Amino acid sequence: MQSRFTYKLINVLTAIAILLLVWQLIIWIGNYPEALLPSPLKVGEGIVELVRSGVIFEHIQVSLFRFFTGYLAAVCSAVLLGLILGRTQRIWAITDPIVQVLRPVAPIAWTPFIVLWFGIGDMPAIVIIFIAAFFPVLLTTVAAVKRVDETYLKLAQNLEIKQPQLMYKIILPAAFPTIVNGLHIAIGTGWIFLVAGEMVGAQSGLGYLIIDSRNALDLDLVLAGIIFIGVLGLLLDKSVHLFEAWVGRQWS
Amino acid sequence: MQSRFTYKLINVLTAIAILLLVWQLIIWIGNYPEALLPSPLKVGEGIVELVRSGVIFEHIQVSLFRFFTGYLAAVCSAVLLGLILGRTQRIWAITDPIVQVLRPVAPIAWTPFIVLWFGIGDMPAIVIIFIAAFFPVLLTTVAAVKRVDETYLKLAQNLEIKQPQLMYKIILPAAFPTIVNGLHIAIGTGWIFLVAGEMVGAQSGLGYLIIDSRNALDLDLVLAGIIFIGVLGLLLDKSVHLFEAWVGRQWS
Amino acid sequence: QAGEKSTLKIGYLPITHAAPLYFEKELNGTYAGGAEIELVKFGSWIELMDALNTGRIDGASVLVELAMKAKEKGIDLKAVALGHKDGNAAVVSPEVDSVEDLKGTSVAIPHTLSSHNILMKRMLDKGDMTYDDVHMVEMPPPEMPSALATGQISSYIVAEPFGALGVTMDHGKVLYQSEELWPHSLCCALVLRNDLIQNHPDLAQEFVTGYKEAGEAAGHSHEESSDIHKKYLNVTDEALELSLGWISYDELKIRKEDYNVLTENMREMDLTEDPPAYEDFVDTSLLEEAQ
Amino acid sequence: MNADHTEPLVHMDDVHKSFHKAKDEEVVLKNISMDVKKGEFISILGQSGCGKSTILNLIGGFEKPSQGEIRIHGDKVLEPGRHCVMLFQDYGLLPWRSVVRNVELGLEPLKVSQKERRERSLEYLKLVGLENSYHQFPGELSGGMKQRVAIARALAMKPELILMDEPFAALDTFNRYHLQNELLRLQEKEGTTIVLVTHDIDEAVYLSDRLFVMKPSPGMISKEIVINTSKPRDRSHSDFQHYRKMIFEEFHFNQPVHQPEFQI
Amino acid sequence: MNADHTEPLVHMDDVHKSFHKAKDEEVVLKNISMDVKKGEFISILGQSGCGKSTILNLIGGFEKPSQGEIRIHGDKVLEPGRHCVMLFQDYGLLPWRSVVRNVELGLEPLKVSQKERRERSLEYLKLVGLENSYHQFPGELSGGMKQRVAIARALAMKPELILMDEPFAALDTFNRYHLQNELLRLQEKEGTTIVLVTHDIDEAVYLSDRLFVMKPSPGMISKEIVINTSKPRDRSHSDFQHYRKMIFEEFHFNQPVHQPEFQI
Ligand SMILES: Nc1ncnc2c1ncn2[C@@H]1O[C@H](COP(=O)(O)OP(=O)(O)OP(=O)(O)O)[C@@H](O)[C@H]1O
Ligand SMILES: Nc1ncnc2c1ncn2[C@@H]1O[C@H](COP(=O)(O)OP(=O)(O)OP(=O)(O)O)[C@@H](O)[C@H]1O
Ligand SMILES: [Mg+2]
Ligand SMILES: [Mg+2]
Repeated sequence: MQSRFTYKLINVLTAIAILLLVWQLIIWIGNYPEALLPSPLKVGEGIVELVRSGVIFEHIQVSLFRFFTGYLAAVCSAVLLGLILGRTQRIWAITDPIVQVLRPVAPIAWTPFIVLWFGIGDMPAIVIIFIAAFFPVLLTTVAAVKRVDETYLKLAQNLEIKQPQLMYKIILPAAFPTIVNGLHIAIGTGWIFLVAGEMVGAQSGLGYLIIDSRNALDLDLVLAGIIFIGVLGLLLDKSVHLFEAWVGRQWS
Repeated sequence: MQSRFTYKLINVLTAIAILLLVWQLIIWIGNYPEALLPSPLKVGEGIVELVRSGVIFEHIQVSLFRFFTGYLAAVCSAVLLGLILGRTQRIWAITDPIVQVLRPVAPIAWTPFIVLWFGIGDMPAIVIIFIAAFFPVLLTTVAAVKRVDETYLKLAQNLEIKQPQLMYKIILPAAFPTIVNGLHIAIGTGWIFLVAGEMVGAQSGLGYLIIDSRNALDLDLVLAGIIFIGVLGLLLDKSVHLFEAWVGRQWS
Repeated sequence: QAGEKSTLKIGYLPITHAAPLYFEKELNGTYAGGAEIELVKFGSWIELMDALNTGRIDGASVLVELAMKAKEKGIDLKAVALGHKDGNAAVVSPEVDSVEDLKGTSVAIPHTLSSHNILMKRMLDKGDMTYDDVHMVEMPPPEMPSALATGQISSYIVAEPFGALGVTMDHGKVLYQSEELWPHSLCCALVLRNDLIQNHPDLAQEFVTGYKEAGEAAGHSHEESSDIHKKYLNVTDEALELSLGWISYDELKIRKEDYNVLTENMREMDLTEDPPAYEDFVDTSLLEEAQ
Repeated sequence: MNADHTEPLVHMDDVHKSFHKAKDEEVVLKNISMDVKKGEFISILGQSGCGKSTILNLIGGFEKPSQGEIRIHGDKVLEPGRHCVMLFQDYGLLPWRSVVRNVELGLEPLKVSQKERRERSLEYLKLVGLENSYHQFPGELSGGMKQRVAIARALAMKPELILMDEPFAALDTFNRYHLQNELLRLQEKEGTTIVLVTHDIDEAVYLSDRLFVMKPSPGMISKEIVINTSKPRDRSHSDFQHYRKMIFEEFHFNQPVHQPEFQI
Repeated sequence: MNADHTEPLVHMDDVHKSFHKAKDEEVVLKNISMDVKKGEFISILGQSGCGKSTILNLIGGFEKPSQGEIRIHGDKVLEPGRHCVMLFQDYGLLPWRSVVRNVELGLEPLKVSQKERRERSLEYLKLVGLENSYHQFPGELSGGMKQRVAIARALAMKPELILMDEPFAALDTFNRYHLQNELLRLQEKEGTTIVLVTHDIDEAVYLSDRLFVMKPSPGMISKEIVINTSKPRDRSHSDFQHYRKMIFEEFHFNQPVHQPEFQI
């Protein structure tokens, strides 16, 4: 255990070292002005300043709040809808084309309408994250429900397990590992759209930090924001991953 | 065959009808002014006009060109890199943290640097689509290579099949179905970022159409653009799906 | 002296404030050595500035504050002329009758680094309020009319034609014109990269000369000019007319006293720490040469 | 056939079954008639694809016959029900429920208290020798243990009939022998009627009171063999060999075949 | 043991094998010694988990012994090679290659022309009775046919030794009997040495010249049985029964067990 952790730590440190080196090399070779491509040192200073002043924690807090609100709303509604649609052949056959056409549309294309219906501030970010997370969860849930092992359904018939027991005793748990997989995908896509979501009328959050710093040509803060988004995204991903592994172990 | 097609057609038509009805109902109930939420009729006129004048075909052509350039570049590099990284434990252990931190960062957060290195016009769109498509393909390829059935590797050892044959006779084909799955995911994520990619100095394309119409408050054209993006996204998805099914059948 | 230049890439946003640019393109698009103006349309200021800062375009019609910020950060830009004079209306929802009515509501500007921010602050001053009394949001200009219409904001100040659009859509009215809040305000400016001015002085001169003439043409409202406007902006005649009534393109020189008021305001509002001096940033010589 | 006067529990009368495949109808079962008496252990023996599972699905009510009818206790079989429990080849255990909760699943539709359910489940787990593993999850069990849980669940429901689809096919010979012995012991104790499908000749001979040999395309019953030897049987006894030989002959297995007679 | 003077093809000398598990070393094989002579058919019989596959992996060079050594033709086994082909339980066919291209795979590392490769592959496909399916893909074949392709591929490589890991476990009894007969015919024809791992007592008795019975935890050879009956054998002949009985006794299977003696 100890040694696996050390091994990982060494890898991560090597990764960081390589990244910093490449970055600095690009600056030296390309001879880019500091204003257009800040050096690692400058970005480091930026990060320290953000942390020291505590500003970053506010941004992170707001972003996480928006993210989880949108994400959880998406997960709940998509799973619920998916369970129903996965079991009703005909309705899904009609819903499917709608979903398929709406899915490839970037959430940012919807902003005029999001502002119209949901206003400004927290809501556009939440709605955009919702949209981004909704479709992967819906589609995996429907697929999971459709793919529930025939044996379980036959078993339920045989034991005369009827709805609603059938749903929560058999179908939901049987589909759950696949659904969790969908949750995993959704956390990634949702987080990616955080920046886009916080472009519309937000006055705080990591996405706002990036946009605002970009306007002020503080590219060091842009990169600092990117780093925070990356690391937080990684942590979110890892936690779902642990959850997924745990579910996998439970279901074996 | 005939009847399955009719069945599908009926479903799609029902889907469209429901969508239009809901849309029109929202307008009636919400009493939104035409300028803020155009009616289906208005959008229909917009679509007809776009098609009649032929403008839309130019936009589609440009967008598809950008999309495929970015997508194919991403696929080629990610598959190649993935095959190598999937087989080299140590290097992947170091690359993995880098990839994991870069992945959750929205491609649009990178725009200042994309403009710095790649300029404006076609390139930002291509690069953003590249970034969006690169990571899913890379990660699935690495996972696919790592998960290649032990039996195939033992077989290769047994028959004394060495590199590079091992790679193209055994590992690539064995990993291929999973890789195709990654290609499928990537086509979705890549297409979603088309709009974002065409915000940076592009003078044509579907994303440009949406942004420009939005700036001109032509929300009917925004919706028309959304419809075109959705339908094309659906078609792209379906073609990869067919390809995937074909691969699945070949490998059975 | 660098080699010949075949295209002059100038960035803009489709707003009335950029009118002299597209009039110039329409009236006289080619200059010395066959250099052609290529107008590059952007979706938002942020992408336009990225392109300008990295030298992907040679110049742009841009919010002067953004260009100042870039200059402050070491990008060698020169503001050579204004985009327009006046023409930023403070639009409020119909039920707002005085500045005091804005208390506790949301007000929108496109950007902190914009004249609209300063105008908004000055408007609040008129009602003895500060930004603490309202909820200030930055939002993309095209979203503002609908946000006003649905009551999410009660006022906005932004580049034209979005103000006029808000008014003509019957969801807003004008509370103040910019000259009532800030006489001789500076807003959008024609900014060129200094390397263009240094390496292609003749081209730059011809371009600015054409720009000045185009400005004069843009101001005259007759059918031909309205056609040009409508080629670049998608607005109704009504909104265009209203918009052009508020704006003028005659006197495009950036005057030192106006610039100093701007820097003073920006400093006061903490928008900048070390604004570029007039002499470093503004280059009126090209415009004067055109006289 | 020493209980001819009792009414049969299962009665299949000239049952046909065909499936739609592409555009054709594929006849899978033809002229299947059989009676199963209460308390009997019946085996159906045949090679892969000859329609064995389909017969079980028909008796269990999971499929409807294309022609003919199936009656249990004189009532026409219309849908699956608790009176007739199917044991699936992959055991049909829910991996997210512990062993005892899997057994309880069969009792949950009944109106009994949580406590009684638990007691009855533990009782049947004890019967199959798994009283100490009740809190484990199916994923932690070997194949043999999983099959025991499935058997316990079926028995706890006290069905009139248990249908088994190649229940021991995935086990190794050693585990299989043990479970076959267990099954016989349990059947004797509970008096359940069992219809078992298998392709293992020894298994069929070892377990059944009566066995039906099937031949494929379309699936038909080619021979019915009544096994009169008393149970438990000795696998190496000459009586046992007699029945094995009889079935081998039915399948022409006695002379080693040097050229394949048919494409496998 | 009628050829004691010849040098053994495979020589395992007091081999131990242990695996790291969590923090412990788990001893999987202990004191394994065996010789295999050229042309012999050897079976290793034992229950699941007793280390049968591990023995094959050691002989094939896929694993290294923790102690002791294995020699083939007197050379220490260091890595897998073409002289000794393993037949995997899931057949090890590449699903993206047609049948004939799968067989060719074994010949590709050789310096022979494309044409010769194809000819030799077809020849061996004919030998296993699949000459008409050469263009099909593994996914279109039944389990028995897949196993034949794997056998054809192995034979086409003309190895000195073929290792088979429960090759027929996934087939139904009827297919299994046919393939067992085929395998005997082919072995006789090609004179290949075969080491086969199985948990099926009948299979071991039917096929082998000599068989090793293993017992588990840790895996050890508990008995070596030489089968002298001439091949082909009659499964219902008394000689056959004699060996079956002998093995049953080794495993205490003769008296039906009424209480499980050990937890499965
Ligand atoms: N639901 C179905 N739809 C179409 N064909 C079916 C269906 N179920 C079974 N069949 C076909 O019926 C035939 C008999 O199938 P069945 O599963 O009953 O055989 P089996 O004897 O149980 O074989 P095995 O030993 O492999 O389980 C097969 O050819 C199969 O393809
Ligand atoms: N690579 C490995 N790492 C750790 N343990 C292993 C490994 N390979 C086998 N084992 C362990 O060694 C023991 C014997 O395994 P092996 O596969 O040889 O048994 P087997 O007799 O072939 O069983 P089966 O009949 O189920 O195939 C098992 O307990 C298994 O868990
Ligand atoms: Mg079956
Ligand atoms: Mg094994």
